[in-house]
Amino acid sequence: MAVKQYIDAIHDALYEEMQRDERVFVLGEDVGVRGGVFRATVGLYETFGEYRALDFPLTESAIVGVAIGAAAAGMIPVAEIQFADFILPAVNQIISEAAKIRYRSNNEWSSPIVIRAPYGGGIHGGLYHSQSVEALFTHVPGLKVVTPSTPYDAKGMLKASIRDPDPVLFFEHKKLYRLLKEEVPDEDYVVPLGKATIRMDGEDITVISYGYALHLVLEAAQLLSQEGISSHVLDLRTLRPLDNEAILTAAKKTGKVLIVHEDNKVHGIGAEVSALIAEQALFDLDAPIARLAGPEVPAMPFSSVLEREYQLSVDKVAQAMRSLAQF
Amino acid sequence: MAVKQYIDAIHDALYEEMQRDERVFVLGEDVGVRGGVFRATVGLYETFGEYRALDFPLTESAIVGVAIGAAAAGMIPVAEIQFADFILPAVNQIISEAAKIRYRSNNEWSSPIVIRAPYGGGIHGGLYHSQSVEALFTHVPGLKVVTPSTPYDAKGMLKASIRDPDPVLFFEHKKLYRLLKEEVPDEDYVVPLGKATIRMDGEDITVISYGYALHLVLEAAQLLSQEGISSHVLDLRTLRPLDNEAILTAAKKTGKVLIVHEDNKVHGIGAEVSALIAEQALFDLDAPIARLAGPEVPAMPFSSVLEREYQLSVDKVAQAMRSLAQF
Amino acid sequence: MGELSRHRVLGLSDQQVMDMYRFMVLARMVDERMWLLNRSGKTHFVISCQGQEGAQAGAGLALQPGLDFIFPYYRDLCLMLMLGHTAKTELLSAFGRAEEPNSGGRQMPGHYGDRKLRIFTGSSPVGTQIPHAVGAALAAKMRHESYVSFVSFGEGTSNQGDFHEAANFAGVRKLPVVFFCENNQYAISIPARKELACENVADRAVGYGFEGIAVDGTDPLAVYEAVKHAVDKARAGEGPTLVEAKAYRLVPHSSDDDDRTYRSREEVEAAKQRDSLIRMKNYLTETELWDNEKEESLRKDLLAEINEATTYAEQAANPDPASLSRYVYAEAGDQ
Amino acid sequence: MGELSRHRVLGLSDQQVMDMYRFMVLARMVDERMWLLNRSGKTHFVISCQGQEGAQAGAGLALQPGLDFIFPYYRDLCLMLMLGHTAKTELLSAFGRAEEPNSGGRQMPGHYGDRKLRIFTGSSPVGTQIPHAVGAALAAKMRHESYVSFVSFGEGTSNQGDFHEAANFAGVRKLPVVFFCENNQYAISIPARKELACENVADRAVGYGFEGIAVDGTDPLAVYEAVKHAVDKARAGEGPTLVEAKAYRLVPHSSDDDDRTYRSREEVEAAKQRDSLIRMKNYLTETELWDNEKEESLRKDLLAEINEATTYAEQAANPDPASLSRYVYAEAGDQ
Ligand SMILES: Cc1ncc(C[n+]2csc(CCOP(=O)(O)OP(=O)(O)O)c2C)c(N)n1
Ligand SMILES: Cc1ncc(C[n+]2csc(CCOP(=O)(O)OP(=O)(O)O)c2C)c(N)n1
Ligand SMILES: [Mg+2]
Ligand SMILES: [Mg+2]
Repeated sequence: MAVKQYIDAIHDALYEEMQRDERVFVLGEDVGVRGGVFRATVGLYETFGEYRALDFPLTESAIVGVAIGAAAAGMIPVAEIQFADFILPAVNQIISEAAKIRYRSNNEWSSPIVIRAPYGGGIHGGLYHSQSVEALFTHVPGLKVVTPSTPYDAKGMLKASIRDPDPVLFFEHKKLYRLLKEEVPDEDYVVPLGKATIRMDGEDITVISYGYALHLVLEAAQLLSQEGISSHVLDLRTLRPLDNEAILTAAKKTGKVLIVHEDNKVHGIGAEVSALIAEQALFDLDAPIARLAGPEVPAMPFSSVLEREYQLSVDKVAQAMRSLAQF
Repeated sequence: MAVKQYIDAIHDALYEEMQRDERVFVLGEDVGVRGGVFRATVGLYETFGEYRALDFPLTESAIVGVAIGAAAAGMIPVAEIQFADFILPAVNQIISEAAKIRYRSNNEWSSPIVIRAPYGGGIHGGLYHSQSVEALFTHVPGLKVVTPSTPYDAKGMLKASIRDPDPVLFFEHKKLYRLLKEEVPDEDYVVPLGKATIRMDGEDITVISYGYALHLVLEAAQLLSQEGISSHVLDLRTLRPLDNEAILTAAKKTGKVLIVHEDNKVHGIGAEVSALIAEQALFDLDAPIARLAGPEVPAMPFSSVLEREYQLSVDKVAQAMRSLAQF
Repeated sequence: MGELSRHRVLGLSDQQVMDMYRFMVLARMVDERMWLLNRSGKTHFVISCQGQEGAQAGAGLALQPGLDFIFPYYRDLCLMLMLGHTAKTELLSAFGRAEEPNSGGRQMPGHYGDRKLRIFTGSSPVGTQIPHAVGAALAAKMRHESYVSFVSFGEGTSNQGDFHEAANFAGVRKLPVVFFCENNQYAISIPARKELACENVADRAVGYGFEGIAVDGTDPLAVYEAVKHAVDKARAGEGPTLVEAKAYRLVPHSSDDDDRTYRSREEVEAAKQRDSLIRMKNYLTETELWDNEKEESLRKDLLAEINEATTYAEQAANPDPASLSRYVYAEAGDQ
Repeated sequence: MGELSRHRVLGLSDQQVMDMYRFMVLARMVDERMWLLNRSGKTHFVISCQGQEGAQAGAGLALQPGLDFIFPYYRDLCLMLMLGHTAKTELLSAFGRAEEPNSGGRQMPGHYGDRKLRIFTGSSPVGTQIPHAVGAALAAKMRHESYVSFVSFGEGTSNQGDFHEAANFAGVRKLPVVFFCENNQYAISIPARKELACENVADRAVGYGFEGIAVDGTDPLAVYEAVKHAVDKARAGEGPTLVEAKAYRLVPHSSDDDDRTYRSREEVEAAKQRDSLIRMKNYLTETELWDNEKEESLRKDLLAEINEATTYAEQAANPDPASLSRYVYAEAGDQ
């Protein structure tokens, strides 16, 4: 076991999968010689050569489209989109193509690609280096969408994504890259996609979250435990497919549910989680299903003052949890 | 008053707005000489000339991007995307650009464009001429998303969209184009965006829908009324911004809510409607909030047999309504 | 005979050019049958290859079926027939039957795909297949495999961003891919001069650092020569080529179109005089490989084949409605 | 004096070339100040114009500020200064202050925009501004207005689909737009030869049916000549031009980059010898418009201006946190 940051976990998963299977390769802007602008692919160029750590021209649609074609010919491409905000030029290739290839070919062809992208704000990235884009993809059958929140999960889920026979969007919250360290096994392991996990066991309220926001929830839960409020915290980890069973079990456990995410609220991830509960566990509820999410503005501004105003914080989260507990 | 089809209502709205304001022009593939593949722009070329009914090369990103630039210079462009399925190459221009221009320029610039697109299935269009894409955009602050379900609304809401100072995605269900006729005033009128409307007043269950599915709901409601079940039917009309008040009022009216749409269910429009109710009217509910929607498959297949299996029908809708009433 | 033995000069046997012609006629006749079925209300949709058979036949002959990766577009009926599809497979597809190889009835006709023939599955949004072809070419280069990627598309589609981005990357990495633009002069109603301002689509190749060749698409031998050159070059590791075959779409865009609203009958009639089928027949006749008797017997045989295929397809089973939800993701046992 | 009076031949006055130089030095000094502020932890982000001042100065002089519509990109500091922005506005922007004209502190520095100067608001995803410029040019043509659209972008960005699609449409409709590619040899770490395989970005113009001109971007007068030609042509209704100015990015991509990981110090040093500031200063000196004394006094004046601007910007107010939710949509009274 070694203690690793999230970014190292990502790097190691890539390195180990490339070692394990020579069909695996990474492609994207600055992923080769430079080792990635966040340094996730550092050293891969030196170890695996120019083609398996492939510097790609500044063309996101082609990055994904070329990955799809390489996968059709038997490779396992891991594409990097430099910032999640810049995935939008590739949406046609992701939704019209990758998501539908197995279905439209009646299972003859498939699209075993991974698309990694750093998302989320709080790093002074302004409107276009801070966005959460997961909700643009979670509605789409044929895709899987994952958002691990810890180094252990990041490594295990990236490996699972690379080995998955279908297209996976793998979103890495930028604030997590160097936020915390944890023990990550040296031996090979995977964390299965589609499974949520309980991060804290509690009795009074259920809080459902993922990504960086989860850590705010956990901090807030610590705070509240000193006030005598016991929180049950579920980390979704995968946003498509959702782990319906885990969500319903967690909701029923306390009868009071709060969903927390950084992305804006309306038609966001929390909507489906809430709707699922309202559909299948309504009579287990003791309070309205609450959502705490980013504001309904186009994106996170650059000015520190505005950025702070936009973001969730331990305080804001604790306040929402407290209200729910007191309901 | 004249009796008009939905497609005529669209055409007339375009014609009248172009007459009224010379900044208004249409652009898109085959919208000029051909008058549009669905004939929505027929005659505009002859009346307003080659530039105001502008045949555009086969490049959706440029159609929207050029519209944005023309709007910046003072025009009011109405872009046609030939089929909603083909809006995906333009997603970057819509979400990164149109939606964020006012916000990012601190209100100096804006993007008063309309993007019209025929959506929905049931016309043997296969996977790529049948999709519902509204849920890809309803999450995005800065956009408005409208889906009128009648000729009257189509005309009034298209006019409202053209006069709206912000970008509006205007989705026209293809099955509605020639499905029904109704009286449409000759004089100028608008139907405001952001307002839902009650299509049937009832007591036992509330059904919330929009677009073509709404008509299935209304037919089913007729059927059920013969069984003694009284339905309260709300047509959302605008999907962003949702008319929260109307939704909550309608939900509270009967305490039993079913949301019906053609698009697939998970993370779909119904999720937000349900979540809104679960958040703000939970204790007014007498039954779990139900959703009836398209299946979780990538898109509607071509084979008539599969297409039928995919689609909603009066029967399927009536069955869901009956179950809810009996709850 | 000098001028007349062009195919020999190109290294083609008499049998090969006659086969080529056979496929062109088969494609035309299947295509015409599809229109008949549509107009009689039996099928929902047709999109035609008519006018592009010569271009496709020339290209098809230059490829190695089953080795090369093919990324076709919806007009490539003649090309598909040359690569291994049949009247039967495509008529099954017209009816959306379970058995059709492209998609098991899930997709509209013309949306080709066949794994065993290395024909990748296509969609409707135009141009998306171009980066796919480049991706397969990248895989060939990475693994030192000998296949070539071949991708076709219309001149209207050459304006899409995906064409540009894919061609650029292929040029930078000198990948074994042939870009085949079938310029039929129209993108639905929009004539080429309102779609693009360059003289030839092939002129775009210079912007990607590789060769562009414009060729008469009604001359199958000329197209063969150009595509063969491109394929050989790609296989030899010398990078991509953009071949533009200039042809004409002889029928409306699809069964939903009415081309009288945007082009004159005179223009269409004039193009019909330059039909590649006529040209090829004349060539074969002049080289004494062909005569009216052979023509008649060919058409009779093909008609019988098509009739049989139609009957078969009409009676074939539809997909099982319960299969609607299958293959969204891999199922246990798939890879 | 023949060779030395190049600017006169181009119709430029002595004052104009001296002003041009002044803006180049101002841009460089403001840029250097931004790095200082960033390295001392006072600001979060810098993206530089260093190495591209000459190209921008040449282009800027060919435009009519306030008339022409400008769609700049994030390296266009020198261009912005020529069009009417100041050290103060851009330092305000570096601090993200409420008063800065580009976005009121909402966007990162380098995301220009200013309605009164007809500078359209820019974003980060590269290339999206290119169709916008074409749209404004379309509006000019439709209304017979005399402005020209000017849009700039990097050579890496010329690979994006949006460049291709926009250029194509501009060519088809012969719109009054100037595409200005600032080729600084790198897209972050990726050298031009791995970004594109064509000799010049300008070579792409032929694919769109208009003129492409490659010019030495370290020679402001040469750039002026090319852009002036393009602007005049556009204003005369003769359609678009693609001008490529070849330069070099003298500093890392941004304050978050470390360019030692991908290029040698020797290469950067060699490029510094070809700095357009040196070249322009030599030119002015040779034409006897300039000497060391003038240089010193210019730098002293500019330094004072920048110091003052820095102090002002540092102390200026931040946006009101309550303004976060404003201007998502038009508010009552807006249009
Ligand atoms: C992205 C996209 N936009 C629009 C369409 C609708 N459409 C289908 S074919 C076509 C014209 C294609 O023209 P071209 O590329 O020249 O091919 P051709 O049909 O002439 O062979 C259009 C606009 C589409 N299929 N995909
Ligand atoms: C669509 C998109 N993808 C990626 C990025 C990240 N990025 C910012 S600048 C840049 C390189 C741009 O290169 P070039 O166009 O040559 O301009 P330069 O910075 O060299 O002036 C990249 C990859 C982006 N801003 N937008
Ligand atoms: Mg065509
Ligand atoms: Mg560059």
